[in-house]
Amino acid sequence: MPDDNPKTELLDELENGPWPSFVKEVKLAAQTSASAQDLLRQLELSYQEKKGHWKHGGLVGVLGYGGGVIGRYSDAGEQFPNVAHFHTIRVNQPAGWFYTSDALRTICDIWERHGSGLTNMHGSTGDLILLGTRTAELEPTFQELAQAGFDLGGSGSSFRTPSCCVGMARCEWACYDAMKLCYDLTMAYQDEMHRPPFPYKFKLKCAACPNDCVAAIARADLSIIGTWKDEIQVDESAVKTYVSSGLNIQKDVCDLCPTKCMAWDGHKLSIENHECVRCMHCINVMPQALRPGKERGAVIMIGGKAPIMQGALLSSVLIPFVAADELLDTVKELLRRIWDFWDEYGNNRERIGELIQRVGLPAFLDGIGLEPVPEMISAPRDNPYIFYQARKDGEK
Amino acid sequence: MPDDNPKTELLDELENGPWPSFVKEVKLAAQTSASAQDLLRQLELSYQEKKGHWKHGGLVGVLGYGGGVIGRYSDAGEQFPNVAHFHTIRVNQPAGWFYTSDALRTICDIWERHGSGLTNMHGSTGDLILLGTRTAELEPTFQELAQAGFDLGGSGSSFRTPSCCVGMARCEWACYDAMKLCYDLTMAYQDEMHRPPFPYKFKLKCAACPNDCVAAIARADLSIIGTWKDEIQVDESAVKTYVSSGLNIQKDVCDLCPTKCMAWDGHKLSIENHECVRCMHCINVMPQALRPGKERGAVIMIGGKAPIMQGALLSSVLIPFVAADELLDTVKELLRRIWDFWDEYGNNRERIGELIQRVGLPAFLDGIGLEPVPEMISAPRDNPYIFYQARKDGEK
Amino acid sequence: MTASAEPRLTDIGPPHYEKYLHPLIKKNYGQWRYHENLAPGVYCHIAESGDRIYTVRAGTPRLLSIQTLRIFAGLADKYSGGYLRFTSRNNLEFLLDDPARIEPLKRELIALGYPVGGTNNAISNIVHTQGWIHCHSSATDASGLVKCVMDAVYDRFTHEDLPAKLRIAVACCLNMCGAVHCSDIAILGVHRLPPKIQPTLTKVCEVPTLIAACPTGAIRPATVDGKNSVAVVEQQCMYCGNCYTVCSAMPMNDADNDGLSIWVGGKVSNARSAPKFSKLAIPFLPNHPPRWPEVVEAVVKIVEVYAQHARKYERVGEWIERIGWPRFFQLTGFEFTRYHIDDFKHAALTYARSAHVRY
Amino acid sequence: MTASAEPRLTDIGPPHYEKYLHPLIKKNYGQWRYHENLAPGVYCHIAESGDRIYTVRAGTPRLLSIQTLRIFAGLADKYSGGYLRFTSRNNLEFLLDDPARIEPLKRELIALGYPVGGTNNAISNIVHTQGWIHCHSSATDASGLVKCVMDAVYDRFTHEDLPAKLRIAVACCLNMCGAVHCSDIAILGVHRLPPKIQPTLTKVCEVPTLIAACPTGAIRPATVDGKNSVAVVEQQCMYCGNCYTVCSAMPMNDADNDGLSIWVGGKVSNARSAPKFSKLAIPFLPNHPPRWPEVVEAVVKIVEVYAQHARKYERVGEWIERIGWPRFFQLTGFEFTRYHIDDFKHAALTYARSAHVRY
Amino acid sequence: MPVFEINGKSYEVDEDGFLQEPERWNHEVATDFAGTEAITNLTEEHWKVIDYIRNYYLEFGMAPMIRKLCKETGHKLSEIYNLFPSGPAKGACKLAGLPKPAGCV
Amino acid sequence: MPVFEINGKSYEVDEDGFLQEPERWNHEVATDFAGTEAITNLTEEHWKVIDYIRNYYLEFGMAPMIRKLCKETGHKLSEIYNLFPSGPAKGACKLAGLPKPAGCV
Ligand code: SRM
Ligand code: SRM
Ligand code: SRM
Ligand code: SRM
Ligand code: SF4
Ligand code: SF4
Ligand code: SF4
Ligand code: SF4
Ligand code: SF4
Ligand code: SF4
Ligand code: SF4
Ligand code: SF4
Repeated sequence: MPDDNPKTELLDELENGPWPSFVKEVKLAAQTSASAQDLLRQLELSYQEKKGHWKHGGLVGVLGYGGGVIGRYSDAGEQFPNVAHFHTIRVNQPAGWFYTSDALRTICDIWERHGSGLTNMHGSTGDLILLGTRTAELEPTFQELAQAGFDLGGSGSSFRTPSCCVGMARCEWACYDAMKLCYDLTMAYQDEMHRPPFPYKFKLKCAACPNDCVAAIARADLSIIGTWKDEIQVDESAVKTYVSSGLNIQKDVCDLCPTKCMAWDGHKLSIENHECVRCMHCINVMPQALRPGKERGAVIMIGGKAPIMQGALLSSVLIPFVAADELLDTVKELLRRIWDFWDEYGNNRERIGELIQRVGLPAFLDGIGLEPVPEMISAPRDNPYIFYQARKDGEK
Repeated sequence: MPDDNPKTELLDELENGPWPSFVKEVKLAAQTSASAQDLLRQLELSYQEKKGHWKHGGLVGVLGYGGGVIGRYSDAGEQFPNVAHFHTIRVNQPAGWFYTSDALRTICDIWERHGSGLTNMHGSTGDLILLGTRTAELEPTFQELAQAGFDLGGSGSSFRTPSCCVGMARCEWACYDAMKLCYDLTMAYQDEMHRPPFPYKFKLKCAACPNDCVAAIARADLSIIGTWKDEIQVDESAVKTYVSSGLNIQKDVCDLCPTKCMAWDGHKLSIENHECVRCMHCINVMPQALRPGKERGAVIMIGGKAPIMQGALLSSVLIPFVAADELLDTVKELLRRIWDFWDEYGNNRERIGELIQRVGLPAFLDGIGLEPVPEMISAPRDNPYIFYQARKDGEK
Repeated sequence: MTASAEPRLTDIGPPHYEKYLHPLIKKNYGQWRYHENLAPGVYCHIAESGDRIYTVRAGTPRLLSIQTLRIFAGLADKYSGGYLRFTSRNNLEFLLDDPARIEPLKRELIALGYPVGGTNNAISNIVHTQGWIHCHSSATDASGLVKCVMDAVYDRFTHEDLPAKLRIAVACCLNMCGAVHCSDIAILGVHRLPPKIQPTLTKVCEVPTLIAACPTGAIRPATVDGKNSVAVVEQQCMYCGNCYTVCSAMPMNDADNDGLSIWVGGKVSNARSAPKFSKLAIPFLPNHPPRWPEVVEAVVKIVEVYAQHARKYERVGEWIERIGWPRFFQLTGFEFTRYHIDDFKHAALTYARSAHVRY
Repeated sequence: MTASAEPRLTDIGPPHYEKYLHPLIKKNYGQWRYHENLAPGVYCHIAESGDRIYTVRAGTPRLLSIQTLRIFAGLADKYSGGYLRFTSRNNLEFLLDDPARIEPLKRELIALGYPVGGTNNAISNIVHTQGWIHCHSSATDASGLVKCVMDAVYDRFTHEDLPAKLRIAVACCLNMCGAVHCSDIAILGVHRLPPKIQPTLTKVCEVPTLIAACPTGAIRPATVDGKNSVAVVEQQCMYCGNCYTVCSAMPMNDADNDGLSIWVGGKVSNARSAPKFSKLAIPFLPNHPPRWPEVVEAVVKIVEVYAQHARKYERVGEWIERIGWPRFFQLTGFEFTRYHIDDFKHAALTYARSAHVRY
Repeated sequence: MPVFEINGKSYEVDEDGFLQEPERWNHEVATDFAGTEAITNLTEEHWKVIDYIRNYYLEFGMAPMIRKLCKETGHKLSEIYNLFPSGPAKGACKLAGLPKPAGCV
Repeated sequence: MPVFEINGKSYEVDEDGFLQEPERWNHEVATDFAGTEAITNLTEEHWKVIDYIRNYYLEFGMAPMIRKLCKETGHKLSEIYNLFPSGPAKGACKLAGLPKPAGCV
């Protein structure tokens, strides 16, 4: 181990203050890792110069896989030879980010042998990220991980590592088993995850209720958002308990219901369930009194993404309701059709949401064989530019 | 007068039913007008064939004017020689569409001498429309109208005939004198109205309060919508009278206030005026109790139009408030700048609203020398594609 | 014909409105205090001075003969001191200072066939356009449709029993002369075939203008007989007719394929909610003159469902936003089709971008 | 290093989550009845069976060394039977069956420097990205910004006294890895100069891909030394960096011109209102490591104004929609500039299209 | 198709009197049409406008926009109306032998 | 710039070993690079893929999209990974002498 301690005046400042410090973490790693030391040094330089020092992404990986590793080289490799290569390995996290202490230690041990000793718990997509190693270490790291039961996640134009909320494991509102669905889909598409087959990345996230604790709607090409079809389950006496312990049910619940479909007459809460849009607010406020209905499943939404390149998209409704026990089959069939269409018509680096924008939702629905339903839209078109389908002359 | 009565089996059906019949009107005119007779015949043919019989618009007019007449020829001129030419004359209506019986009769007499005897009271833009005459009659009709104090309205790429709501003439909510402003602007831009100088049409409408009884927001390139800046005037006792005569003030007023800035405690109506968006609803419901404030003027909005060609536009806020007595000058100065910009940058057949869309509102504001204010937008941008203005290297 | 004897007059502008104002209006101009709705079609404005002006409103077909205008003039002389006006929706208004004349005027109007009403929460007159009466672009006849629809909703004009104002408009082509795009209910004439390019094109049209006129870029330059002409990529054409507007050699009219679409939920007032565009309710109904039964039935259906389900003060669009579009289609029984889903420029913003779903 | 001795394994997927579930969770899986918030960072889920699982949540910097991970593992062994998890916002959660262990665990976490909190109406951990730690595109450092901002709003993590949840995100470039575009407050690294085309371009880049990558069409084909290359129309460039993503010869980083923008009012939950995008609050603040005082000040300002003015349950975006954007700018004192007005594709839909104005 | 006859010549025109045989145009044709647009005598100023429009049309296939016409000929719009009482579109373009312009001039 | 040396020849490459001298490429170069991508022997099947990619690149200036590659060479994606263990982008494109592809194959 090199023993000259990096000089990091600017970074040292970030060890002050109450929030846990990432600088402290890098320094900890630097006790046993030369690359963590050089990382500190290079980062200090970036702080001085207000400029990053990484070169444009590399293309490295493990045999038989087309993704799972983000190649990275320093543009100051001579100055900081231990981060001249500093590739990141994306490890597919266990669904719900549950671990045992042993599992964590196993990962630590492998990473101590092969990399910088730094991790992200977790990456924004959901992967467990092993931050920084050399090309030669990739294959050994990968195989040791595999022996320990871990595999790589996605990168590039692949099916990206799906993620899910904690769902049934520890949440009373889960309308379907998000962790199981996430796991099953991950297993079903190992090939698509590891050998990028698509025009661009494809992300999938499972949130077991409309609170969407995994931000699926904003970030996933396919979002599976739990919901229910029947009536909110009400425990009258618990409602009264909330009220008597100070909840202003009119103001804090009824008035904030987006469709105003709840009424409180001072004694009884009534809900016009067919007006309820399943927003969760009332349930969130009174978890002990209200619960999602019993006929549970999910709404399937499509097309969420960040701004590049035609602007960010929020996901939009594709199937308004799929019963919980039909989710796996339905999603698989749906993915097959969506990917076929995308494969056929998608441009290079065009996310599915952008493709739908480009060809129009009606054409996309035709392509994947879904009937249009009004739940897919917030309102019908307001422009009269209708592509009436071709009629032959004389025909009606 | 030709005396063979047109056979109009299909049209005759439209003399039945309680609503006043336009067919009856054409038949009335046909009593004295050969062209009205042929119009009936041609229209009957259209009803049989489900197809119009007018040729693509003509280019006819009166000397010294580039607009005010819509040229029209029949494609069945041999069959219906009296509508072979059937041009329409747009006569600039008096502001607010007020007439005396004499004025109406004067028009009728002129039109009896020179045209079909048919009119539209009024066209959608607001003109008094004289429906159908021959090219040779245009100039004499025009001059007789002029002698009677009437002039032509706009057509083509001109300043179109402005129109306004009844405003101060008969409405308690008028926040500025819409009829006067409409008249003054009409007089100020006679040249722009009669000699098309623009890339495309430019419409202006004056509504003296946000009820917008002249649909300005949807149809005018420049809309002047009356509003007030200070507090709604409240007559407490009148409020109580409404309530005691059965108005459910909570449900019908407070709950429908878009910003919920009104509260009724059973005795007193309180308004958080700085939250009020001047929607008019509460005032509409209780005209005897509530009135617009005393500091009156208008919000100036820009860009409304029908769908051709980039889709319909609703007008958007350009100046959030102009005091009533500054309106004429402000609008004139504004029009000068807007038209200069449009002249410089507008494409052929590009409405001002579409130009703003194309170059972006910030560039347009720069061009006309207005500062951006947040009232112009419903929300700031959500995409990060910001055209930061040019900085030289090194500069901050 | 004497006009030519006089010196030629131009740019004199419209007559000054003051000349046409009832003396009571001139006196109380800008000094009105409030108004009362006395009966359908009749209202009274009370001035700060205590003066009262009474308005009687009657429906007209807008297309009026000079014969009828003279009758109106006569009525004005008889009842309102010769003062009358038209409204922004082509209704006729008599301005009376004597309330005793209201009933006689009403009776005479009704006897002449001009219904009194259209005020307050009524269906007012239909804003409309030229149609086969005068326009080259029209896919239908506007006046005829108006007559048929108003016959069917006549009682809604003479009564004020709707939840709120309901404004109908008709336009005979996508140019939408009028305010079809912001109406509670709109009837819009549509073409459904691409333009049929005529051989005269090279003589009568400006090719670059024509190409620029197509919103979807369906018109491409082409050479015909060695001359600059155009071709239409038919799949890209959505039949807007803008090419025809700029070039007579691109006619669109087609008896079998022209027809009507129905739109709902627009408004222009700022009352309560912001102004809204009308949204597609029915993509296509056939042109069936003289009575257009399918169109009339559809409009009546919307009006009745709205009257039954909307809350007080709720305009059509506000009502639908509250209950949601799926319910609108359920209640009316209208079919939801691919055409309802926007696929023009801002389409993606009309997709349902939340998990808010009603079941 | 023994891995190579074993047969090569591929496509085994992640470990099955069941292996890592606390026995009480396995037993009550899908059978939770409700939850209670016991204290900031501590909650309890009660199962139909009556079983209770206690969660203690602690903040982490996300970037964790194996040294620290081993400490966490040790804590789990000591307090929670070895079971722990991470949240979707990079917090750490220990799962306890014995409420008596909550306080000792909290104490030990706090002593180690890991604050307990982030639940309920708190500011939770900041979702963020790589920054200068690992990414080539970054206009700033993500981890550093997070540290500075969390130091400043620390009490808002350990207390739950905001009107509603407040979610902050940082992304170091316009790719927005994370959920910056839908956050209550977002800090976004921005470039402000066009890419500087490198001579190596013709060797290292696919020119057609590069041209297609520009959202505004600012990249045009050009011939350089007889080879296919590109030129950038600088007025059309809005510095998104997508060209650099596909072509290393178009670097964007620039010490003087890179910096931060601040966005507000986004959300992803469907609670009450639909999910929303974040909107621009401050177009540019300078990059001032190591403490970014301007950024910290701006975020604190937003948080404090929000805390003071919003109603209970109102997320930042819901609050601003209620009071209107003009008031937001007044209350925060942020300047409203031309940059706030959208001028990208759907810009016109963000204009104020009604006469609804507050004064 | 209507025909416009003058001085023993006849021209194919549309209903509005616009020449339908673009290839036949020359200054003589313009002079023939002048009377239909209330012009008694074509001056140099007229020719400047006519030739500008004609050349623009030959180059771009359309009539120039009004602001361009004014800028390039140095005339104010009112002056153009003085020269061509029926206006630039109906008057000047007709004399320049253009098809009926689509709303530009 | 790094250099890749083999059999006495040396090639300019980037960090990931992609050839930076496009004009030098020929089958021999491909053979030289094969070893770096865990390929011992270039078969006809390999050449089919390499040549297709190379020709596509020469025509369009970019690597083909993966679905096109599979369609045109008749290989399933898994077969391409069998031929080129480091995958179509890193393996096949490198042997075909392309610059590092931008996310397509
Ligand atoms: C590591 C990670 C950020 C982090 O610190 O957590 C990350 C890092 C990068 N992202 Fe990302 N993205 C990461 C999650 C995201 C997310 C969030 C998510 O997946 O939920 C998004 C927004 C959602 C989305 O996909 O739309 C995201 C949107 C992008 C984009 C823009 C995509 C778009 O369509 O707008 C790019 C650009 C691209 O793909 O070329 C990108 C590209 C990149 C690249 C590969 C840089 C590049 O230009 O090629 C970054 C590599 C950084 C490095 O050197 O390590 N990254 N990226 C996240 C992945 C970790 C993981 O696997 O768990
Ligand atoms: C642990 C976690 C799920 C996971 O699988 O990791 C989680 C867990 C819970 N969430 Fe969440 N949410 C979690 C991320 C989210 C996210 C995603 C995000 O922040 O990126 C969201 C969407 C945020 C947004 O809209 O921007 C989210 C929106 C909610 C909401 C809706 C809040 C709202 O009013 O908009 C609730 C309901 C509530 O809090 O009343 C909720 C409620 C809950 C409950 C109470 C559910 C339950 O009954 O167990 C859980 C405890 C929450 C708490 O922190 O008080 N959770 N929750 C995530 C913790 C993140 C963290 O460490 O802070
Ligand atoms: C007569 C009138 C309809 C009516 O029956 O009332 C009318 C009739 C025509 N309009 Fe209009 N428009 C009439 C008011 C409108 C309005 C309403 C308004 O002005 O408030 C609009 C919508 C508002 C707007 O301007 O955006 C309107 C939007 C159009 C358009 C589409 C403009 C656009 O930018 O989308 C065209 C097409 C064009 O300009 O080339 C058009 C074109 C036409 C033409 C000239 C046909 C054409 O293709 O050139 C029509 C002549 C019909 C005829 O033969 O008489 N007309 N037109 C209205 C004028 C009467 C008057 O002067 O009072
Ligand atoms: C006469 C007229 C103005 C004119 O200069 O001609 C007029 C006159 C009045 N309008 Fe209006 N409006 C007139 C067209 C409009 C229009 C324009 C249109 O329909 O094309 C609108 C916008 C309609 C829309 O949003 O689509 C309009 C939206 C209103 C509103 C707002 C209604 C709402 O809740 O959205 C009010 C307030 C109310 O009725 O409570 C109003 C109120 C009034 C009042 C009560 C104002 C007053 O105090 O005098 C007048 C009597 C209205 C009545 O009919 O009961 N007026 N009013 C127009 C009569 C048209 C007709 O014959 O039917
Ligand atoms: S998304 Fe719903 S089910 Fe999942 S953890 Fe959040 S609140 Fe629970
Ligand atoms: S879930 Fe939402 S929409 Fe449904 S009743 Fe509760 S608050 Fe209202
Ligand atoms: S717009 Fe306002 S002021 Fe004008 S008539 Fe209508 S209600 Fe009265
Ligand atoms: S005018 Fe509208 S916004 Fe203002 S208080 Fe009345 S109802 Fe509310
Ligand atoms: S809507 Fe179309 S067809 Fe009807 S008058 Fe206007 S331009 Fe003519
Ligand atoms: S009808 Fe409209 S879409 Fe079709 S070719 Fe003509 S301009 Fe283009
Ligand atoms: S946001 Fe940009 S700079 Fe930051 S990690 Fe993602 S791609 Fe890299
Ligand atoms: S930074 Fe973005 S806008 Fe500028 S040239 Fe590159 S891709 Fe185009």
